Amino acid sequence: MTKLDVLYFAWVRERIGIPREQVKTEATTVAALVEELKAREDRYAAAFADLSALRVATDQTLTDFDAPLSGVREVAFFPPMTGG
Amino acid sequence: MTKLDVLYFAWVRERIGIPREQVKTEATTVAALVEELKAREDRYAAAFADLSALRVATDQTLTDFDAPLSGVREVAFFPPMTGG
Amino acid sequence: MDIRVQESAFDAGAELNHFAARTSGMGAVVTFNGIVRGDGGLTAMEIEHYPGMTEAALRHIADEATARWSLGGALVIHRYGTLQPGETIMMVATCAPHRTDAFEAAEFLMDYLKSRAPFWKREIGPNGASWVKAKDSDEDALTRW
Amino acid sequence: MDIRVQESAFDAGAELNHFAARTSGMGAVVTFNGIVRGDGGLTAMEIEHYPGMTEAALRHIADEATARWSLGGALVIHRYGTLQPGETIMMVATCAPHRTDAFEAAEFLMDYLKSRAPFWKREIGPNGASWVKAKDSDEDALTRW
Repeated sequence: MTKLDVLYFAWVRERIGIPREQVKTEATTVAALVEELKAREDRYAAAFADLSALRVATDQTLTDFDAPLSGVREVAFFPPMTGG
Repeated sequence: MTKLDVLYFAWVRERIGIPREQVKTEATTVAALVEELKAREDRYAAAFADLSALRVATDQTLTDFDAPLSGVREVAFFPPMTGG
Repeated sequence: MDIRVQESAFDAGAELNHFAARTSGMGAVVTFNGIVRGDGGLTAMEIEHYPGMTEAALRHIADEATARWSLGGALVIHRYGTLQPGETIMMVATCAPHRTDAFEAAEFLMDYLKSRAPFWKREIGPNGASWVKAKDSDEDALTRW
Repeated sequence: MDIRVQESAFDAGAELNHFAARTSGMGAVVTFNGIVRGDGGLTAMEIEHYPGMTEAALRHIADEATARWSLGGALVIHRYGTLQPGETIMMVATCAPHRTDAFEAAEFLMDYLKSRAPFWKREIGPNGASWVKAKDSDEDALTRW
């Protein structure tokens, strides 16, 4: 069991309803974590319905959904960025 | 016989020794005018020795040495421009 | 290198003068300034970001620019929070001995900042609020570097 | 479109702020600022120009930029006379709804201004004065447009 800080931004945050939470998980990849979250409640299932519309960062570095979670403390989910 | 204002800039001006003069000429092209000027004195011959190092404008528009002089009031000779 | 992520407004002109003075002898200074557009009845723009990651991502992008072009310096300022039409959202400045380097590095910074720095824009208009969608062209812009 | 050829110094930062305010709603503002370099012991730079033709040439170049890109405005300020190291020689600003247009138009203005506007620079250094030579690369830069 690992404890992760999971963060949500922009419409992902709005859809899930909170900006961050602590998650206890045995998932070893981001994708597995997403599956666990989707199984929880409809609002998670809705937010993660289309992964191609999402980006993920582990410990504040962009990565992909196959990325391993070993040693990771913070995972963030958000839509494609629109700065500038 | 036409009367032209002939202007010199940068090192062309320095070599010829004056910034502008009025020239009476029967030259019908810039190239013919250059030949007339070169025949005048060494300082003109020196300034116009290498035409590839020079640019010319007639009535304040860049042109080339083949350009006609009919209707032209002002001819300017100068090196390649170095603004910016 | 000067990276700032801030809620407060800044004076782009003063930043340009400061940047140019600090890096004098460099010849070429290029700035990009992003301003909240007022078209489509936009009344405000909200910018969300990911504190911590934002600064790291911007620093990484600026390091990359410094490694690829011969720069005398680089500046990135990006605001978050609520902005009104006409307000400056962000600014990038580069300086280099040669103009092509300054231009290319500024475009590179902008292209990466658009798609790789964790900012999200939300437009508030007469019909409510909506998140700005990322453009495919912004992602495509990265392929040229 | 705002074209100025002047001997007196100008405040690039104030010009940027003024330009951006006047063209608000445009989204993207790009500036290029040319500054007298102080390397090689340069003590001053003299800039000669061709009054009358200079303004016409700059206006022609700016017209061309406005025709080719979707711009909200363009500004060109170029000084002549004697300048000290660190002083701003010239400035170009463009604004457009999209950043690529603003960047491309600014580069276009600079490329043409370098080789088609009648300015000549003379560097005064420890070993006397010498006219700056035009670079082949500046002429070559025009071929991309």
